[in-house]
Amino acid sequence: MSGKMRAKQDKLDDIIAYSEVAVRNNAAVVEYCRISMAALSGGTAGLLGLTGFYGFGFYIFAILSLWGMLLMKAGGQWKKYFISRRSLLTNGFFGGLFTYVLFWTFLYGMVHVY
Amino acid sequence: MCEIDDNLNWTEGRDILRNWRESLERRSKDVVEIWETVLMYHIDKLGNEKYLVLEQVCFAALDCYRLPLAEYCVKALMKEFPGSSRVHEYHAMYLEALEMYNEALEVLDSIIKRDETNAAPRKRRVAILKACGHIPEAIKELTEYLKKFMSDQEGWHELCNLYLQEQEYSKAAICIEELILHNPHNHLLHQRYAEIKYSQGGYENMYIAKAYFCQAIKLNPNNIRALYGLLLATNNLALSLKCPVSQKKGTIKLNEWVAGQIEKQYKNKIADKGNDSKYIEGLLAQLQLEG
Amino acid sequence: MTDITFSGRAYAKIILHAAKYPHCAINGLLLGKQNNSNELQIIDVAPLFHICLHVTPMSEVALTMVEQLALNQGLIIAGYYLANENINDTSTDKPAHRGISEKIVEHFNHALIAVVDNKKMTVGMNMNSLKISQYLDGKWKFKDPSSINYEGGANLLEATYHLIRRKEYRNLVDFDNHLDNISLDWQNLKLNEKIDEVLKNYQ
Amino acid sequence: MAELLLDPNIRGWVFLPIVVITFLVGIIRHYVSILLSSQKKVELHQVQDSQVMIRSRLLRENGQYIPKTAFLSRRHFFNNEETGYFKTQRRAPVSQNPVTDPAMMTDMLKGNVTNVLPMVLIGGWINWMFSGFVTTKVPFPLTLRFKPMLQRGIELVTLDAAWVSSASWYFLNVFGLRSIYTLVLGENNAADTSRHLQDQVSGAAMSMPPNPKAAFKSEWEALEICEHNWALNGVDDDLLGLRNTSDSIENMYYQSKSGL
Repeated sequence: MSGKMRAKQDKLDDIIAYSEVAVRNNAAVVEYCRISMAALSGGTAGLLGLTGFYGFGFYIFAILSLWGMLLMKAGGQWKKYFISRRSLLTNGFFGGLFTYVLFWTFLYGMVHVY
Repeated sequence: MCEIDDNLNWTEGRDILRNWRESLERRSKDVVEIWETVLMYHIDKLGNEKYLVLEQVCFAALDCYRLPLAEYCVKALMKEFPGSSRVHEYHAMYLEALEMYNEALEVLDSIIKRDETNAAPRKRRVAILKACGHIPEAIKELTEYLKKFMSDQEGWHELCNLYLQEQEYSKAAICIEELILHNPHNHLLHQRYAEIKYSQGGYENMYIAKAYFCQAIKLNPNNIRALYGLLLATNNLALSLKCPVSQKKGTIKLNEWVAGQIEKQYKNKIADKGNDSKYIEGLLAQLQLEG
Repeated sequence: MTDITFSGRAYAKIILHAAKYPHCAINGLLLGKQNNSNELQIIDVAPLFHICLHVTPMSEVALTMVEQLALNQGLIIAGYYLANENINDTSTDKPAHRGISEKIVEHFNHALIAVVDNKKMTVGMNMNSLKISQYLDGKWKFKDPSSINYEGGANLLEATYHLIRRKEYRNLVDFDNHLDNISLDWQNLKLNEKIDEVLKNYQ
Repeated sequence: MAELLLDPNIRGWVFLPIVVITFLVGIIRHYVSILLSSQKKVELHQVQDSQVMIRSRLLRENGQYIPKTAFLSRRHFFNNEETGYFKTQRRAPVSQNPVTDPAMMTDMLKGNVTNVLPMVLIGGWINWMFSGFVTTKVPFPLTLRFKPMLQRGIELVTLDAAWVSSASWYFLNVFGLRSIYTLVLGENNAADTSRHLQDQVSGAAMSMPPNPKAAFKSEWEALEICEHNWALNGVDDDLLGLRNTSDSIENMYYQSKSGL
């Protein structure tokens, strides 16, 4: 399927038109998921009492699994929804990290420090 | 069309209206119906959304010529926001519905005076002229408007329709060009442009029409209007005396191709080959060239 | 002086078409039969457009298709009907209509133009809302409403009212609908049956 | 290093209150800024200018989709030496000096009131109210460099860098909660939608070039060098070449929203 589509697009001088509204909407939805994911995984890491590199590893794991889930949801036609697969993974990495660290620290402090 | 449930409660009604508001769906009849069956009795439970709903209902009521309802909405809004130009605009529209055009124009002028950059009342002025049947004046007003608000797509579209009513094809084409600049990947615009060029007639225009029909088909292979249009355009081109021999062959080939496409479309869509397809075949036979 | 008769089906379909698109102009073709030289019967109509009446390509396609259909049924394209966008407007000489009606006259020189008088389209449907002119001696002449026969008379109005009440206009398919989705049937065979049934009940 | 044991009362009276206070202050700030935001007064010719800019940019970008004559006549309208829009319209540069423009002053003031002031005030108050507490510990090791950042208000040389003081905890919250606000306030927000609608009414394009003269000049230059290659050349051959594949139902116009 994708091969056929590619071939067709080559013939059409690669005209791919993106609907700007839809692209923005998709980005907003993904951003929403990412923030939620960062907060939730941060909370989990704090509750589990992960420290040091385990905690950061958990963040990487969370981000990767979110990426996987997004791609699974989009199915084979991820091209229809997103412009690039990699930017889906890397965008907002550090913004999410901040939220993650905050929640991690918060729950870790609540449960394990006192 | 989803039918409206008879016994929906007010939260559901509110959510439906909110949905339509956000997706800019008009559905005036349904809006009025929802208002009258449920929301009317729960207006105070809506909180801040009350005014948005009132606005929506007001618009819908004007659409359906439910003047008492529209009056009620305008009054309620006016009471809450006496200074808002948006509400005054609804007031003007209500006057319009009563066919009190001069009064409506006065209200609109006062809004424009207060905020010169407000585009909506200027457009309403055009609408009033159109409602009075003064198409040339409406065109003049709209061009004045577009000189100031040059990237208003809605305005260009309306201007195109007005020019078409006056049969001024070349000017209408300019308006569609403007819209194509905004949305170069909208196949409907390409198709409309081609149709206008086709109506204009002449070899040059027919050639352009052919190209734009092709583009519309390229953007959406299922656009049946464009397929038919291309069929007619190639037919005309090939029969034209001005057509150079070198191009004739390609045109005929395109004509054959598009005839095949149309047939395919009908075969795909119509399962039982009723007598409908017979007429299509007749049409194709009449329009297709001998290759 | 020719006698003009409108069948109930033709009248009902024109009104339904106008009722389906209250916000825009519509047009369509009258299909009829000329028995002897002075009797013209309008049997059926073919609803055409509502989106953009002013460009020609699709009208050409539609005219060719309708002609084929008419030939098959032994009818001729006997005229043109329209409803203007503006509620007060019953003029027939808009440029958009002129072109197509002249085309019809070329083939049938006693062609009719029927205008829906928007003001008379009331909920009760208690008035006949068609205004008809005929092409005679190179000019469009307005016909006196009393000189036109409608099959069914007052019952026809009743029947149309009933059809509109049942929201039957939602099932009407014009040529524009057909072009949007070619699996829709612009000949309205199913709707014809329903209309005939209703008309029979009101006889 | 010996493990530090904190009094659970610190948790109840310092650690949690700081989180709650920062969060609520953020939300209040959001609504106050909505309350204070004023419709910017725009001159008619500014709107006109911005729309002209949009139009000429679109002409440059999508000009290849319209026939050459149409493109040239449009460029003529903008760029013609005697009558072109960019040549004849003379605009005085909009004053950017906040002192001379009272509207600008109030805008700046409002920005300060909603953004900077609460930060400083609440920060100062928290510093005064909860000063000197060690509130929590970050669950990862940090180098000594972070000590001044995380242990503001506590001057203990021997304390491990991972411990966080109350003032620093506040700042951590301020930065970390930002994305949470978008999560909380971006959803089904009545105040948001109404503001959105108001924007729609008063003209779509509000972004004005600060200096129309310079903007016109650069746009004029860009348009002048813009070439026209009709994109529809050979589109019919494309179609014929596509004979095999074009029956598949595919729209080039990706409009579908993701169903996430």
